[in-house]
Amino acid sequence: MYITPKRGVLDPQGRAIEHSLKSLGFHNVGQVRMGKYIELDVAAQSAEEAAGEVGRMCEQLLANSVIEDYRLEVEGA
Amino acid sequence: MYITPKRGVLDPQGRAIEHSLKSLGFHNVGQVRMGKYIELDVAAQSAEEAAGEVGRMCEQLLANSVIEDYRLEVEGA
Amino acid sequence: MKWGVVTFPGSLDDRDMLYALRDVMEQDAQPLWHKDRDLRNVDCVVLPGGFSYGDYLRCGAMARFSPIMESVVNFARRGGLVLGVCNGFQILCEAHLLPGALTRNRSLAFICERLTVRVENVNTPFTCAAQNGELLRLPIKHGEGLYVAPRDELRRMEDRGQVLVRYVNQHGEPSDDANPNGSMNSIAGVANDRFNVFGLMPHPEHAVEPMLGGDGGLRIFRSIVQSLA
Amino acid sequence: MSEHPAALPGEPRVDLEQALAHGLSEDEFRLIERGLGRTPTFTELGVFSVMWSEHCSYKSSRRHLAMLPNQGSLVVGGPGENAGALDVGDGWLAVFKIESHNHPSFVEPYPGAATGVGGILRDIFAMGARPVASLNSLKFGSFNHPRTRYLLGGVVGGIGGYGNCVGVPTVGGEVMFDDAYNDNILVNAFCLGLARKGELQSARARGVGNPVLYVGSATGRDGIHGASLLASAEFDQSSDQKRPTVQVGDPFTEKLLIEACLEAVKTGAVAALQDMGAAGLTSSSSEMAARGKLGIELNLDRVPLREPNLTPYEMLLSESQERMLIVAEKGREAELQAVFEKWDLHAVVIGQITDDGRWRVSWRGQAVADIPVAMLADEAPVYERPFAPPVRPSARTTAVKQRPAPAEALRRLLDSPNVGSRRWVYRQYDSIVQSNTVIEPGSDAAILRIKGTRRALALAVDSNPRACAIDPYLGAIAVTLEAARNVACSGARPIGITDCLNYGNPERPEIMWQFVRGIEGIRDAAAALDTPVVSGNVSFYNETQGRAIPPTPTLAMVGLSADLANCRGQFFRHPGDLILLLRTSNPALAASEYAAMFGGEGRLETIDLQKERALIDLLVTLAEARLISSAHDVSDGGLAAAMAECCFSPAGNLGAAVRVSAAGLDSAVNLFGEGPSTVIVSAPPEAARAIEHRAEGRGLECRRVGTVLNDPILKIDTEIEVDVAELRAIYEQALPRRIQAHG
Ligand SMILES: Nc1ncnc2c1ncn2[C@@H]1O[C@H](COP(=O)(O)OP(=O)(O)O)[C@@H](O)[C@H]1O
Ligand SMILES: [Mg+2]
Repeated sequence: MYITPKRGVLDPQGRAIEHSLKSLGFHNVGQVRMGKYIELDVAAQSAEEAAGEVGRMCEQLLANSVIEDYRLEVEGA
Repeated sequence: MYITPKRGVLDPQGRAIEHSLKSLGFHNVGQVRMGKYIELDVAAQSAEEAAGEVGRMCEQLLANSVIEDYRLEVEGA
Repeated sequence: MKWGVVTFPGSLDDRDMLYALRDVMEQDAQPLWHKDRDLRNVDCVVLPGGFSYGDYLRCGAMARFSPIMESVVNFARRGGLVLGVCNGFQILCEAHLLPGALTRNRSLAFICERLTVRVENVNTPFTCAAQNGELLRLPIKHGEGLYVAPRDELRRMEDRGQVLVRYVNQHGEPSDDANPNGSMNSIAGVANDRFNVFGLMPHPEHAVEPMLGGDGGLRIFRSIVQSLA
Repeated sequence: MSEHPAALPGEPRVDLEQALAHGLSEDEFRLIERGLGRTPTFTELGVFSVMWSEHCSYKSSRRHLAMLPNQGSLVVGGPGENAGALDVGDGWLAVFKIESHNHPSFVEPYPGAATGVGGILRDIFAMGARPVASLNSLKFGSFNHPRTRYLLGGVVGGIGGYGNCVGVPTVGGEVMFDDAYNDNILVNAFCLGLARKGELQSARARGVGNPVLYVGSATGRDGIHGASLLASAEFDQSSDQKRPTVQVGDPFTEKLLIEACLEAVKTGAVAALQDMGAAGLTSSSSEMAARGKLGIELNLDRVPLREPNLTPYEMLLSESQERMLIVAEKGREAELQAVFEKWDLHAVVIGQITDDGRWRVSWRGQAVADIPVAMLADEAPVYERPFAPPVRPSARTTAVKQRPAPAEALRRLLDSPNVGSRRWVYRQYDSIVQSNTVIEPGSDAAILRIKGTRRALALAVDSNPRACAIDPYLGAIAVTLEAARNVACSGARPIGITDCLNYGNPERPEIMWQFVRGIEGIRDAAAALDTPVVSGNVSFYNETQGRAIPPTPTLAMVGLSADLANCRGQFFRHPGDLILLLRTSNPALAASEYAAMFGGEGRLETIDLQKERALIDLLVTLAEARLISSAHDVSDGGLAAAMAECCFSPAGNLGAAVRVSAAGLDSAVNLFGEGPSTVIVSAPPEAARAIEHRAEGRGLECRRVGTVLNDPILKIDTEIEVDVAELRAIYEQALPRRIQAHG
């Protein structure tokens, strides 16, 4: 699951990384955004069920909707 | 790009999240690992070139190879 | 009146808050434990500073779900006074008792220093003992104190006077230089629209004795006492 | 479990070669075989290799450390326990220690420095003391070196990241930048805790049959002393999985552990408590047993694990953080477990105390180690390493460059990363949590009050590698005196020392000589000041490619004031106050920042210890009599820089007009020279006579040199007249402008 700062919300970490990369000579980088990446195992019958479950986790705990967006990816096991 | 703590390296964040999720009643979560997710635009001729460039950024700045692993994904624009 | 100070795992300034209230203010203050639900009939609940649950996901995100918070939310809905300092402010935002959110300082570094805030609205239980526009010297110590809220929400908050304290320079004016963390509108602390919940990043409990760098924090505690008198 | 431990399936063979690969010498290996009466198993070999390492056994330094004075009327606990303890009155004990985390911080600055802070905290609360203050001493390479910014940012971030999150204020320290540390930075962390008298917790096991509890985080493969093992192909069969990994700190768990351990100690059910530091479970269990002259039995099946399939070898050598070992009073373990459960921490009985003096470990029903406790903890070989002065002394004499005019020299010095403000560093540390910090970072020493009393503690940490490089003996004396002066300037009497001795490879005679001379210096200075050395740490092998760091003994001094109201900062306070200079001897350019920047010659002045002691006494008396407004010790940058610093009051700039020239003393030496001892004092004019009188009585030079001005102008002799605001801007920017220089 990927949690990123909402567009329009200041992302000082992304900006700092962008700056450092440029000063290291990577001139072809454009905007950098930094977020969180959370990997978790869920016991579920189906991918849909897992996604639903994780969606609820995000809403409740993992992401703060005032400042963050999230996106899920499910892999079967 | 995804940066995650190497296997075997303590991941206090992941552990704390796991703990919280369980206490919120999500009993079917297994191990949680927390990492960073960085999104950046690179001007490049091809996906390979972009991947190569970002790989170098990771080695030099973005990831710490002693404690972290990284993985890339390239999307054309 | 009675005060309750909540200890979450990772709370750090809980003992300092109790010290300020009991030893300096000579108030009846007692610790509350995060696993309990009983608020013990206190008149004001204080959520102290620290790194609850290590702040490993987002500041305040996990503390919000502890059993005591359920009671705190109900208490606030009934109009009870709730004060959140630093991590406590973050928890109040996460619990949606206050609008907005607190994110990483724009410098990306933790900052510990004494600075000046201006009291913006004295018609609240948290500021009624202060003068309008009064300047208070208070310390901050945080890594994530940049206050954000959606623009339209922010406008409404400003209109209603929910911004209670703002970072200002030595002339008493907000300025970019005097804004330690990049908060929108130089916001240091906000109240909810019913004015019974107040969160701020500066630490009033660390400004209660002249010997320890000043006593500007007393204004806030005295206001609360006065409002309940 | 009477059978000898046998090799576990798949374990490498143990022979001399394997022992050498573990860093043991042939003699040491034979000693082990003789002591056991058999060849050790692979697990046992690993255990010996860490317990007999320099780090754990102090085999090169032990003899010499015995020279340090460790007795005194205030000493309650000293070397032998986890930290030293002094009686500071009104029923309180101050428990403190300093420790190095140099190498891990160089490899991984953030986690390296963070775990350094975590480790020293555990030493303190293992004694039953609540940690109340941290300090640190940091040495980096020069800003010309490409890694310096990265290391600085990481180390400071790690110290703050850990310290801020556990709620222990970081109240002071020192930072130096010098080429000599380009490839070997130093990170020394100090912590002080307070305990009630009579409630000091011991790490001495007692009570045969008492259960042994493992508390705190689960065990992973962190920091298993791998380098040598990686070379062993057989061991590496399952490759990646077994790679020793860097230790990552978890300050949140540490905070819980602090609260839980202190609460556990209060129950009275804790017979002994010890942190799991280097060599984790092995050293903590064997050392506790050794102190009590008892045996201990551990069952590894019960050890909480973070990942499956750790071998006994790994469990025993893991350096996972945030773990402690407890010997509980028999029958009261459930009481302790309840405390740890309250704080959501593991607390598992993993063994018991025995009477047979053996360290026995079992796993899956099988014995995996059976070793006499004494062999592990006390009988590591002790070496009398040869020492001799280098053939040519290594004094770093630099050619004299073009010397700027005094005002310009002062500006350049204040801009030096070694003189400029450290605010960039300490602003990242929570220095006020716990509500005790009366004097915050930025002055000579930090002052902490002891709540509920009128008492205050003063803390300072100092080192002077440049002086130690010229003369390791005089340099060590200078360091000890400087730390004492910093404390005394703040109005407290120096009462005790903890030291961290950072040196190169002790197998080289000239390094061993530096070390021995350093200890002799500390010994003589500590004796003269009556300040016992109650704890400390030795860090050898600080070298890269045969190039050692300069000898760097780091001293932390603890001072005590009976009345908080007597304490002072270094800043001028009142316009119109007189400025006085107290001096024991003329300064010298040797080892000064001025010489490092503009060249100068390299001999240290000799030091008169009696006079130095008299100066410390004088400073304390002046504070107690409340005769002075401020006192500041002259160090990096010399008298002129110190005078400027006195003007940089947190309440706003003040000025000063002084005449300091002295007959027969070159003006550059006078203004910019360093070395014991010069102190700048400010006092109300009516107190001047009394101050002079007391100085004379002690045979000390005391000169009225000028006055504090309301106008922020600094005038020194006819040579310097500068705007204080300008100087302060330079001083404040010295670090930030360099750190921001390249992103
Ligand atoms: N690493 C550090 N951590 C916290 N405070 C520091 C650190 N380095 C320096 N300081 C603070 O900055 C001030 C100046 O340090 P320094 O120049 O070394 O002092 P002095 O020369 O008087 O011993 C002191 O108050 C010191 O405690
Ligand atoms: Mg000093």
